[in-house]
Amino acid sequence: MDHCSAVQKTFSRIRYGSRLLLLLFGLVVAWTNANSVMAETTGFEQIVQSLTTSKFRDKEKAVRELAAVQDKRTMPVLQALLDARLYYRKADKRVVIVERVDGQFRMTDPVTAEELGTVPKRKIKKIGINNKLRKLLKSKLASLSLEGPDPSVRLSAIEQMQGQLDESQYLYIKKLLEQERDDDVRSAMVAALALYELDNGSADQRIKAIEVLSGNLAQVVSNRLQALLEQDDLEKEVRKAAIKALDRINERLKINSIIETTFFGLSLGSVLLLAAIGLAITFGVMGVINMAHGELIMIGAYTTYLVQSVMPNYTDLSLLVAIPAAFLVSAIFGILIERFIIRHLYGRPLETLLATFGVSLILQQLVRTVVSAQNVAVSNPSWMSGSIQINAALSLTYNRLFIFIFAMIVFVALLLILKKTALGLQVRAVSQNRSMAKAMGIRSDWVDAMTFGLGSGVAGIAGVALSQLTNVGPNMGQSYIIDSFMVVVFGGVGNLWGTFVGALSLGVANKFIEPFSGAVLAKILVLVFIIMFIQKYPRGLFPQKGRSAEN
Amino acid sequence: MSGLDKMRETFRRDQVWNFLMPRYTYEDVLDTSKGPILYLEDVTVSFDGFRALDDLTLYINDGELRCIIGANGAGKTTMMDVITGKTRPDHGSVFYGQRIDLLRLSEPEIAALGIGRKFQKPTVFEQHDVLVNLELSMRMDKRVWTTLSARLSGEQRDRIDEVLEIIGLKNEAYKRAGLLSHGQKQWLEIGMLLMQDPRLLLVDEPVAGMTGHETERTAELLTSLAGQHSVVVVEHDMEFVRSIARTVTVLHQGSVLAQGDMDTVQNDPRVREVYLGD
Amino acid sequence: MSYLQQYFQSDRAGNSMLGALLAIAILVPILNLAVPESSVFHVSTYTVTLIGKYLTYALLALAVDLIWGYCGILSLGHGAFFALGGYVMGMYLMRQIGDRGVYGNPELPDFMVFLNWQELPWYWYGFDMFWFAALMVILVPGLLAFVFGWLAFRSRVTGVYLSIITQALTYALMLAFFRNEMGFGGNNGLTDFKDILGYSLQSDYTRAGLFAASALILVLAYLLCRNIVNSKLGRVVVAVRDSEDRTRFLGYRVEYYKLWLFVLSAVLAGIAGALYVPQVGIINPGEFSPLNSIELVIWVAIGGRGTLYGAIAGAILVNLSKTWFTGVLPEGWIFALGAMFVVVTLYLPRGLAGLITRKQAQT
Amino acid sequence: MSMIRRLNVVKFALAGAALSFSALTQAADTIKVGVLHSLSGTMAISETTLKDTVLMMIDEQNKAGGVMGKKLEAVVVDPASNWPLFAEKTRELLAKKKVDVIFGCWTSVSRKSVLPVIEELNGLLFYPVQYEGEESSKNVFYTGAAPNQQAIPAVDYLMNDLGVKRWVLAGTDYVYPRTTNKILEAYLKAKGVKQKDIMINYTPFGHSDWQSIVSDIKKFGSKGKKTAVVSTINGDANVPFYKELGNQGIGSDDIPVVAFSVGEEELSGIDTKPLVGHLAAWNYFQSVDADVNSDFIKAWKKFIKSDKRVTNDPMEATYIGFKMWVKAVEKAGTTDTDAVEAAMIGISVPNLTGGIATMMPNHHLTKPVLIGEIQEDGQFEVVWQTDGTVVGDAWSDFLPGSKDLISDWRAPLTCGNYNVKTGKCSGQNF
Repeated sequence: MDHCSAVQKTFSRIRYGSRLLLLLFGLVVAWTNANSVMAETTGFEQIVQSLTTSKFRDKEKAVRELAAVQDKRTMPVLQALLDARLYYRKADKRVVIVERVDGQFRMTDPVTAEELGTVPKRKIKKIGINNKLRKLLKSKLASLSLEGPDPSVRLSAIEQMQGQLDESQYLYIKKLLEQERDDDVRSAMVAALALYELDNGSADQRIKAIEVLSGNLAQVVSNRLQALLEQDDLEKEVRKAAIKALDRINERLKINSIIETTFFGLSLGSVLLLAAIGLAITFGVMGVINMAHGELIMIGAYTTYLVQSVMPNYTDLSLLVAIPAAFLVSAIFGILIERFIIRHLYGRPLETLLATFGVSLILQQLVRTVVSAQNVAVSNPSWMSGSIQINAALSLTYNRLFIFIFAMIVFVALLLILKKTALGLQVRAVSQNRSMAKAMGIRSDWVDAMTFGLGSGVAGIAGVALSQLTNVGPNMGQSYIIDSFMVVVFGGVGNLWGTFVGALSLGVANKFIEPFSGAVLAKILVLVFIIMFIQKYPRGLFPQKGRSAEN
Repeated sequence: MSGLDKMRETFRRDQVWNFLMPRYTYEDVLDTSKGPILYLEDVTVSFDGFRALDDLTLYINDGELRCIIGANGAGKTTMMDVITGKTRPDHGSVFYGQRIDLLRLSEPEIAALGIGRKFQKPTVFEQHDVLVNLELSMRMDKRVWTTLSARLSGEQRDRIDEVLEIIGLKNEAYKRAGLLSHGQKQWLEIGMLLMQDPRLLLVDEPVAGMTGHETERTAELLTSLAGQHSVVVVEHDMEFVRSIARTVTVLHQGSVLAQGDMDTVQNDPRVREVYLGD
Repeated sequence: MSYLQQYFQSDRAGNSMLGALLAIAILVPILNLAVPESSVFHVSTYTVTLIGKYLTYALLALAVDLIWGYCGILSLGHGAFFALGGYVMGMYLMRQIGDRGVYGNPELPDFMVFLNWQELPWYWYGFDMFWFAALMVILVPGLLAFVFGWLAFRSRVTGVYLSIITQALTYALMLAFFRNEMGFGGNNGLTDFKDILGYSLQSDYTRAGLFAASALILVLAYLLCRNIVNSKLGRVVVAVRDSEDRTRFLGYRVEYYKLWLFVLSAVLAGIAGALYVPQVGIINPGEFSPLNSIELVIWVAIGGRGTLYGAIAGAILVNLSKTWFTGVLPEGWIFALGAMFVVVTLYLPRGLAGLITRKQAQT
Repeated sequence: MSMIRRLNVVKFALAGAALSFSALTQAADTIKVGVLHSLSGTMAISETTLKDTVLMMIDEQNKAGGVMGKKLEAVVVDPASNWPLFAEKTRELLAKKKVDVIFGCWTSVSRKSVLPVIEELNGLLFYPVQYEGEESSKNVFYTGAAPNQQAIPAVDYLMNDLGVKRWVLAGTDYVYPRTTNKILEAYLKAKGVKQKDIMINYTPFGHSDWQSIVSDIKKFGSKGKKTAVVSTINGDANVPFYKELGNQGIGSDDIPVVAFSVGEEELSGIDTKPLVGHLAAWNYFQSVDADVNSDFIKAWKKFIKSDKRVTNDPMEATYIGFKMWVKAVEKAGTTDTDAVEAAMIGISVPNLTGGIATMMPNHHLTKPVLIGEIQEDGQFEVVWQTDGTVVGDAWSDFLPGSKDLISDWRAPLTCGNYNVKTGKCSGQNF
């Protein structure tokens, strides 16, 4: 629990949305306590009431009017509207802010802050918004929160407004800049001001503005500079400065895009690694071609789903619970498969392929029958959503980042298990010489079951990670099985490092080809590459060497 | 390699082009006029840094029966692998007669030139009858198309019977090879070797798993082959080696430790140290 | 039980299978065309197309058995050769439509018209002639198999590695054929065929003809394969399966033997595909799916690899039960199919053919 | 051995004959309805729902006394997402099981596979999914949307109401997206959109790694002009696509995505939080407030015995198709294909959004077009809809190959692809 909340804390930093809510809540409370009588109550009330119209155009007008009134009550109303918490009572059309409590709705009057009791859903109706309104609301809320206490809120507000300032806002920000303490917010403000000056200032001001902006990677900056260059009557010096600034930006963007593509590639590679590493154990170490590997991944993903449905209120925590759970469930399935089927087929690798193919069909249909043929929804915990902003042009998504780190951890853990533990030693012994190992008193039956369980459990863990990226459905296993085999074979059977290098390099290669060829062709090219590579190196990237391996 | 070098290499006078190499008549190209039929010079093979063969130099004379002994890991099997083309050395040269560079040839080409090999672990076609095993081993054109239409001639059939007689499997001719005893498999493999009608036989541990009587017969057979054929025998069984050997070579850590007749070798202090010291 | 005896037995079973095939090649069309529908002996057109399809699958299984059962090359990409043969035939059938497509364009197939292709791609030339298409049915899969096999066998890619790269091959081809830019109709593939050699594909007579052709070609292929496996070449191939090294040290160029057999097998698979397409009326990239190729290996395993009649029986049996199960147990048939794969692998390692020989050995 | 085998073959043939014979005798008592939806394989995910819908409709109809006093009997088969199997199963349904009508297919390729068989055996197929058009068969009734009933109104909405200037046309690489995007591209250009403001991207089926493409879309959309994505991305690829959009911080207010293949059912498998505000264009939403709709939803939840299951557009299309068929059979007084076909044209039944659907002479329906925004509960909120209904157009006016084609199955034309320029009716299979 503690660990989880710590994680949550760390990542709530960027999630300014929730902070904003908190802030608003504080505002509401403060305002209620003040209990002041507003002179303009009637005007405000009327505008709020006009939100109940079904025409979006009228709603838009009401929002603009609300934002224009200098009233502390505006922000909660707009925020509630944005969050789909603004309703009206069907009976008297009174606008209310609601809060969901045990399936019921607790209503508060946005005008008087009066508590209006709790009602079921059918008594009230939501005030719907559309995209255009949503956008308007966000920008209005942004400018309303420019003076808020939280720097991250102010920062995002400024970023919202960049490039869209009118004169009054320009002056307003200029004034705010003097009192602003936070460096990030300050530089964002400076950039916003410069962007305004770029369009409206004198030649000197423009050149100065270009200088300010020349290192700025925000897309709006290069757009504006580009637009500036398209003007015919531009002063020479300004043009020169603009071209220079644009070049510099483009150069930095290029580096950024290489970093980004590498990240994409590593991320794809880590997904491949997770999917394949379990196979590297069952296939590489034990020589079992487990076609049901994909289904074990699927079982891991469904376990995640089940864990989430058991603890619906702890999404953030559920994923951490799901990891061991998925490992166990998939491992148990794996051990069952080993005990009942594969055990009888050792030394006949191609026949394990056939039998496990049958198992994979059965498992798929089992899920279809027991759960449903439809995909199931696995939600992302808050700390897996969103992205970390490296700079204005480069952001890395958290889920990919975590999955990459997670894949590395799993890999290292497996490496340690195989290298440092008694089980690992026995596994290697059995895989090298079964009868000798038996003679040495190793219970090879037990080792087989455990190894297969380990490989299957890792597949389950991969399922947890994949549930965060893609569909969880009966077919999900099939989309990974072929890729996984390619990775293991490319890397060299029986070598975890081969799988590691193979997965990451195939991922990166794929992502670097993709921009030129499109996603489909990139995949085809990678496959053709693997085919050619195996011709040249018939035992993969890291072949097992020595005399014994050749017979 | 420059173009000129390449051309020079191609038109070297002391070798035969691959395409001119006859498929199953090697007698014309094999030149043993200088004595040795097999030249291994400075052959080095390493696996992951471990030197299985270390500058091995060895000559086998035409018609000789040579025994090679050595501890496990001395490089005996690797040497066979190099001669038969299974393993390519890091450097060194291997010549068959004076003109044929074995390092440029593949296993089937080497086999077609009359080098036969018996594996350490008896390797026969277990799903085939004894008869078929011998038929497949017979010296003849082994290209795909000729094989497709090949029929046994009377002569060939006689030859098979002859070999069946020699290896004592006449009654098992229609038995599946997989059902033979270990010793019988050893014999069958020797028989397959005979069917190939090779000039040079490489025999890896021929008497492992044989009864005393069988061992004796094997010794007889191998000695009778020498003269017309050159025979290289790798063996652990000292009694057996003593019974057949004229010249013995001792391999140690990938190179020749000692060479000579059995007594000389046995009295060599270095050999004693290696064999008895630990 | 000796090897030759076993051959004899396989011959006996094979002969009865040949007899059965010839019988249905003649009987089924007659029962379909000449016997009135009300008679109990009438064979419906549905049954004709169904069995016709099975026969092409049987030919495909035979091709797989030839290389897997006898030479030990487990190809997980044989569906690719089948699909290529099918596409070649599909292209011929597409060209036969001429200006009878929905857009009435005499030059371009319909799918090209509505995706704005301006002219016929060069690789579609010649497919309006049957002899050219027939040649291509052999050449396209054959050449692909030759190039692929030449590279793979020369570098001695074996076992699991070979299986996986054949799988990569068919997977890559599937992705490629899904692309609309390739000019093969993308996901929809080729369909809406009208006639073959001037005979309408909708007519029962054409169907009966195709059916008879499939059965006859299967018989011929069977005889061809049997001659090969019974020849010395067949014995060399089995030797390669059991001990590749030994064979090589006996002086056989193992890679050539493998290559030769692989190409032959691919050509047989291509012919099967070419016969399949006019009977089912559609060819699309789904046929390249790696899962299809795995499934067809399983037909052979169930029938009994290493026996030619086993492969044929396996293909027909699995598909028959699939048809039956999908009708009787629409929701649960996959359980039955999956269980069948598991049980056969576990308890009948030599497939159903193994069961038969065992029984014969007992009596 | 050989005897047994030969006997078996004969037996099999006999059994087949016997079965078809018994089917003939049975046909008198019930009316057979074939259900041709995949229950296994990749398409099972979407198609099982439609199978259940047909079963529910049959159940209800039987409770209401059947059709013409006869009970309806469902014949369910599983074509297993295998396209050639669709053709085989169609033949089985028509020739062996002697069904009077078939409800089935989802993908275009399955329909194309079925088409020759259904035309040859003169059967009836009701196809309930939105598709690319470019087809009008005598034997098929298309109760889903044609491109002009979904794609074009959606683009109009984006252009006029949201002021979109730059367009990303993203789709899965198969015929429906290809054709739809061709139509949209032509349409956008006709509206004055420049080529550089249109980005077209195709991905393979089940594409799961959207990082690069979403990053490209993000860059494309940040050029200062309002940008929208028109998505014809198929089923399974959608979840990772939307997740990636959400994670890379692209909200619906920055770059809205309007999808043609994402409905309530697809959303039920997604965590919808990051999707809120994105759009979909359909002819039906579960959230539409109409009495007939709430009855339908109630009946569905009862039938499927789950409160969580949702309804969607193809279900409505199945519903309309089924009601129309019942009405046409009663009008014709027989289940004979030709009579029912003739009776179908002009039949009107209430749709589930409170309007009326009418079968047009080109075998397509009149439909209202609705645009909805995704809500957090996985439902859509209608933000725009056409004033009346739109007539489905089998042959698009925006494709050079098909703009001269029309379809009218009434006499005297009786042709699905009549070329008004050449006056020819091409490509008919009967």
